[in-house]
Amino acid sequence: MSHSSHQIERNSLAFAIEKNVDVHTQKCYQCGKCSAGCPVATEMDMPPSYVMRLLQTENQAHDENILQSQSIWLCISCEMCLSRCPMEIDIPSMMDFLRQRSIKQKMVNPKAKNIVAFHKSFLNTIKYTGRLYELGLIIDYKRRSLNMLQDITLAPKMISRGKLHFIPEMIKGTPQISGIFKKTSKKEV
Amino acid sequence: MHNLILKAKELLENKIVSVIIGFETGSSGKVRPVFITDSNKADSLIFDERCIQNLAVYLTKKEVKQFGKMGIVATLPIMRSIMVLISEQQLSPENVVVLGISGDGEVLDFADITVMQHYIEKCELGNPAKEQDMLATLNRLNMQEKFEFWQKEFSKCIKCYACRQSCPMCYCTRCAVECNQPQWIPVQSNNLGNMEWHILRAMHLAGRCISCGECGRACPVGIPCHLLTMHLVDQAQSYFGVYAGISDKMSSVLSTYAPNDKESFII
Amino acid sequence: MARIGVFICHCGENISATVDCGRVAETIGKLKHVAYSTEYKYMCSDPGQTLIKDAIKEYKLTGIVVSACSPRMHEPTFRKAAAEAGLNPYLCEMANLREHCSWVHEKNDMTTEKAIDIVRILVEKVKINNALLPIKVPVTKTALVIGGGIAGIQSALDIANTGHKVILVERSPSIGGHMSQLSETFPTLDCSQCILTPRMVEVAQHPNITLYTYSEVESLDGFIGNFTVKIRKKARSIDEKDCTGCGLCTTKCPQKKIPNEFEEGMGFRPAIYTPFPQAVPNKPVIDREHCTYYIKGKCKVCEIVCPTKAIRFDQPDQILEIQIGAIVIATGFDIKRTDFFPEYGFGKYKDVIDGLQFERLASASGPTGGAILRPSDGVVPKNIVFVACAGSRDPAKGIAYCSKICCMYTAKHAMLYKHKVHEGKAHVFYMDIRSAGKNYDEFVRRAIEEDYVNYIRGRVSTIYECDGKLIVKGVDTLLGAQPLEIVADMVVLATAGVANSGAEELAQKLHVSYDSHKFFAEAHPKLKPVETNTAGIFLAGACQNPKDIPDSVSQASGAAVKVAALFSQNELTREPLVAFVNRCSPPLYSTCVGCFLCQSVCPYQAIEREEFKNRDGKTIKTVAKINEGLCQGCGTCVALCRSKSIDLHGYTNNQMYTEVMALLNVY
Amino acid sequence: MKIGIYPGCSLNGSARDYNESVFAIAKVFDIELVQIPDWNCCGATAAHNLNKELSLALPARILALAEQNGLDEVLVPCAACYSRLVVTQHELKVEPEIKNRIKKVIELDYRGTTKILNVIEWLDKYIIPGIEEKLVLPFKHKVACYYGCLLVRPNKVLNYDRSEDPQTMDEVMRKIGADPIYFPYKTECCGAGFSVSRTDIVSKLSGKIIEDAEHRGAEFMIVACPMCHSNLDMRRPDINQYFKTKFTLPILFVTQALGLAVGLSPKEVGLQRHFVPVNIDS
Amino acid sequence: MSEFEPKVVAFVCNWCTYAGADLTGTSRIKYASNVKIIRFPCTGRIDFMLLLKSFANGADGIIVSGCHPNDCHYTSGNFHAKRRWIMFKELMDFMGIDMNRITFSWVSAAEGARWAEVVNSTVTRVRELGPYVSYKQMVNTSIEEEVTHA
Repeated sequence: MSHSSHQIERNSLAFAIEKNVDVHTQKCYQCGKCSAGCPVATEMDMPPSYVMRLLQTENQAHDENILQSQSIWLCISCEMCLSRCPMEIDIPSMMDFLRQRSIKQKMVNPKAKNIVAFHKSFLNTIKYTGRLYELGLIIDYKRRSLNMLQDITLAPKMISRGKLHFIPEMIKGTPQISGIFKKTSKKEV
Repeated sequence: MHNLILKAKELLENKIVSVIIGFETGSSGKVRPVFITDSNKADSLIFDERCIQNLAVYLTKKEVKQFGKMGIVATLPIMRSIMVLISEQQLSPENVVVLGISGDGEVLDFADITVMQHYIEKCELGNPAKEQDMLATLNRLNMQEKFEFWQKEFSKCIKCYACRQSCPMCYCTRCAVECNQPQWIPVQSNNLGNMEWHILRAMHLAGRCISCGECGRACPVGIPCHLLTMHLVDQAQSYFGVYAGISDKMSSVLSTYAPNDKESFII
Repeated sequence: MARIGVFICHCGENISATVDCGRVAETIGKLKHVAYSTEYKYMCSDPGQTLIKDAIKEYKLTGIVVSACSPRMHEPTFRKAAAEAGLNPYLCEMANLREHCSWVHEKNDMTTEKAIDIVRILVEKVKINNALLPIKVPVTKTALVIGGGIAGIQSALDIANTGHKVILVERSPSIGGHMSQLSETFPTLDCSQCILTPRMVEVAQHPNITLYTYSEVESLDGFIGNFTVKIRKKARSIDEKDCTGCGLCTTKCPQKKIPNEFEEGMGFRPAIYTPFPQAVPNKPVIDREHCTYYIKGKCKVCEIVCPTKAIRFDQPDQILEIQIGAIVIATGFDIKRTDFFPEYGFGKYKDVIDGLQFERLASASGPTGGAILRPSDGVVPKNIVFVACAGSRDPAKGIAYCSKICCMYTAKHAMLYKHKVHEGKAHVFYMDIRSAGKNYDEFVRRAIEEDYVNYIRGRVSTIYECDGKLIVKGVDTLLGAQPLEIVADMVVLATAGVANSGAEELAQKLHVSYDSHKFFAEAHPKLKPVETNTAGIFLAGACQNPKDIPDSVSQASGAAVKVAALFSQNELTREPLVAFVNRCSPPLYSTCVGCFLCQSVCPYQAIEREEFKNRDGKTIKTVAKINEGLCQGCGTCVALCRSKSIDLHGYTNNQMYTEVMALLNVY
Repeated sequence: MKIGIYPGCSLNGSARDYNESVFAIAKVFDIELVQIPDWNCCGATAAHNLNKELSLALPARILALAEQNGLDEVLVPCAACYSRLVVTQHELKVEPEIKNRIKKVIELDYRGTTKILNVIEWLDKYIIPGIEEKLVLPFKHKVACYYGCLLVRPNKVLNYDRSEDPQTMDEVMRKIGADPIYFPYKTECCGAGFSVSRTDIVSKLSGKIIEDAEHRGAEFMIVACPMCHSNLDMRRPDINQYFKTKFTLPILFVTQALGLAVGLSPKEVGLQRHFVPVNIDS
Repeated sequence: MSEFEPKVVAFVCNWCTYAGADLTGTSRIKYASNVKIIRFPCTGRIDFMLLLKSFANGADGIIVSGCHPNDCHYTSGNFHAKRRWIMFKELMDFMGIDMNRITFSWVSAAEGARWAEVVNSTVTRVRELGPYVSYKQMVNTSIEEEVTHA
């Protein structure tokens, strides 16, 4: 807690992160341990500690760069960064927030569209059946991502091993699930 | 309300507490505090928007403590009072079970004080809206007008000390007004002494008041004395960034300091 | 009935030039209870003091006000005079007519009026003053130094050289501390043992120093000048008088596989041992935990081979009780060991070592004779990684603070490595290089510029083993935070410097405050860095926070001077102007309600809890109580106390109230 | 003995083998596993990536149903579901207000009293104590125990094993006669939910894990998470293609290895459903 | 002497401001004689009630002064005092009590000249403000009430 009366007005992404998920980016002193241990850091256009540094500048151009980055979508929520961060900065929660904000502000990086498409397809199948319907997921995902040929050989092998259902399992509480989706949808950041 | 009664019964039946401090409807239809020791009588417990008294005042009373472990129906101000009482060693956390009531009247399950603390931290801790407006109005007056306002109010004071009796934080065995060497506050009621009493009271609650407003409600002649302590609640927040009663370990504003405390009037 | 005497001093003309002293004396003389009022040219002169003394006796005065200069100047003088005349010194007050009146105002009526007011204020005050007895404290001129590292050694020698007795207590079998383990020291790279061992010998031979090694402080009672310490002298299992330190027993002991503490576990020692060849005293000790005789009941090889029959298997621990007057705490620090670091392998990789282990490797007296060989297979590492800030600045798992010494010793380690393994490659992962100190940054620059040590700014996420190599996964934050991997032969962690184990327990025994990291707390961060808040107890070295050798030695000498200053007097007089919490009869006991908010405002931990119990032994009330030995009389608790249950001798609520009233002519 | 089970979507579909082995073991040890009636998906990574409140509501419904049906203890074999359920339980415990809000969203009472067990905890508590007398075919193989992310992180919330170099699975494997190797990739990420959307990343990360285990002489890799299993097993062709090699290391669920050790047939534990052939000869 | 001469009470700590005022004297710097000093061990000891009692008994102005932050002889007494004064001042302002009549200051043992300035500026200011009429009226009516009650 700080002296509210002595604080300058802040309008940055870092401030939004502080307010919404209680992650304080100013705590970071750039040791880089998160980037050192991140399994996807080499794939990222900006490794996690670099994202932290950009946030610390509270500069609008930097904020936009972050929301348009691939990095926020490449984060796989493995939590390695958090478990090793000396300052216990909850980067995974922050990444969740950045993704939600990026969608809201329509700034999703074009290269990340597959990932967003997959998440949306995933939730979509749950919304209508209550459980994951893998075939439905794949069809919905292909429709969204337009990757028609991907994994075309995998499905038959899965079917032969009894790992893919043809008919979705509908749970009795499906209306309840739809209700949950509806009630939580307006809560998106 | 149903949940509240169930929870109270559960606590009494399992002998987790010996008494539940809560609210019931009195014979005149008015809400009044009730001390339930028998689970069969728990059905009389109520909770609605009329239940605003700060029951924490009873937690330090010998007559209530003698029952043993106490359960208390607690709205946010009561929870915060409990925090202050624990941090000032007037109440042991082992000796109290809190039946929390959320802002929208639901029963909150607190596994322990830490969870309650977590809940309190998330709540809006400032003064109630109505008082905020009154404070703003008063703050707009000039010095002379303020002085006259309070002079008029204090002229009503009959030194009954209801403000003191109703406040959970006024638990001293001997109040400073009862001190006669020197006699800080004159015994009889007069404008000067009344004002000195209210300043003394407000200063003693500085950084300890949790904005329940009980003192103002208790005053039989309607002096808005709660505005004095609530004004200091605002000040403690703006200068030191703290509210009272948000942790069982905190020290009050006036018993701690930060080397970088800011002010602008000391030359 | 009060009988007050007032003595107006002219101070030559210093006062009388502007203040009409005669009028003051006359006006004051008419006040109620003023039995005698007079003026004189120089009250502080011998005749002036005699005048006061005579008046006290003649008029049977119950209080006096000497109206002269500032009490900060002559209060002790006049209180002493009063005492000599049989009046309690605390019944003497001074009115400051010179600095606060005659010197700062023009000569006129108002100035004289003011002088009258000033005197009257003090007259009213002194009427209600209480006779107080000064707290007289004799000084036992023996110092206790706890800890025999470089700080303790320096303090002990400095105190002893002023001619006072010193008891030096060391927990381990030899003095020397961590410094004796070091190879070379920064920034000069001179050999640590070469500069330390002469000091150790000096301690052993100094006539004023009594050395108790293998001993610990058991308890401490008393206060400044008058402590009683109990020291547990653990059984060494040999007779130190008979033992010549020939070392035959240590070579013949059949139990040889005990990890050697001095070598940081990188070598072995027998069950009867001296920690290292230059140990002081050079007398062995039997480690009863590992000795075959104590475990199985037979062996006694040492007893058989000892030429002087000095072995004593049944020797008990001894408790010594010693009177001392001052204490220097010099218990030093410790470091986190490699097993503290989960991501660096929980200490299971033999070739991941800590800084002290590297010191032993680099030391000519160490297990490898000074060759840098990796512990797992004795091969010279060709690629070595140093990890700075291992556990430091890591509130999550380690410690929040900077350990201060690691930047420098890591640079030294990298340098020593490069000096010994010319073809080797040394990498240092660092956060910030903190090298403030004389010739320190130059030293670090030398490592980088002349020895080509590769400094990488970033932290290491994890270390793991693969094919006998260590894979170090780090990052270069100066290259856009790109991860990088180094395949190393050996890794040295510059682990966090932490408080010594047992520091907290010792602090509690000594009633000294300590911080959240269990380091001992100084009385003032700037102006009293050597004192603790407990009078008579001082700090030296890294027990306060991690420090390098020059800092430790400077502070040790500082602490020694503090002790010497204390010992320069035979008796300490402590002013009785301390706080007190009121007491009354049961069942109230005190008006204090025990909120203990006063505890947090007291800078001296002088507020204690007193419990009142009923017949069954059940606590019925807990109230505050002032420890007079610790209270310094600031009175912050008094003004804070809501129920006015605390008061301050000499500045009571009643006295201060009275002064205000007198000032405003109410009385 | 009756214990609740939350299979989650994977065990119901792509990880049927895991499901079969869990139930088969339970049968051997006379434990009745009762499915939480009408359970729904926990929301997985997708939910918390896109909508926090949803990511709490979906698991809360599952736990509420468990309470409603008197299931005090619930086994959650899928590490990902386990993580979501435990995190939700924790969040709702420390945030009574969110708890009340979520209760309204799911329209069910929720108290948060359910004890959630991951598969290792379940084995430790109910299977390992009686393993000695049932052990017929000690699993005498060098194994690499792979924990993945979600069983050990975030450690402060899960409060299970240690986050670096965990040991609980290694201990279970030792109890059935196996020899767990030193395996630094134990808790490195396999690529998780990117299986479909970024197969290249999964191939790279999973490939490294398999490479290290093979290099250290592991005969089997043991896992406790269907997502890890599908990345390491089902995605093997992609991995091999990415690494231009042919990794043959079979991936077993911990329950499959244990099932074999107590004498169940390969088919009973679902080995025929694997993509990478499993040969249990020696 | 028709001009109003205010009565000013100074509450000072022994170690800094009292010593500073001694230095003013040693330096022979002149200041208004309206002020009279009461010595406390530390600003931490100063009870806010004493300030009220000063006004109630006829003071027109008050000076409260001690060691600068970080210079407290007792380490932290002035820090505690500072917090107390912040609260006290805000309360007084809120109640319409004239805080222009109270000077809070830090004056060190080396600031002899500064002490004279603090005193002079306070006396000048209070002199301009005139007697504290409204407060004195309140006191007077209170005394009258007492008399009538008696």
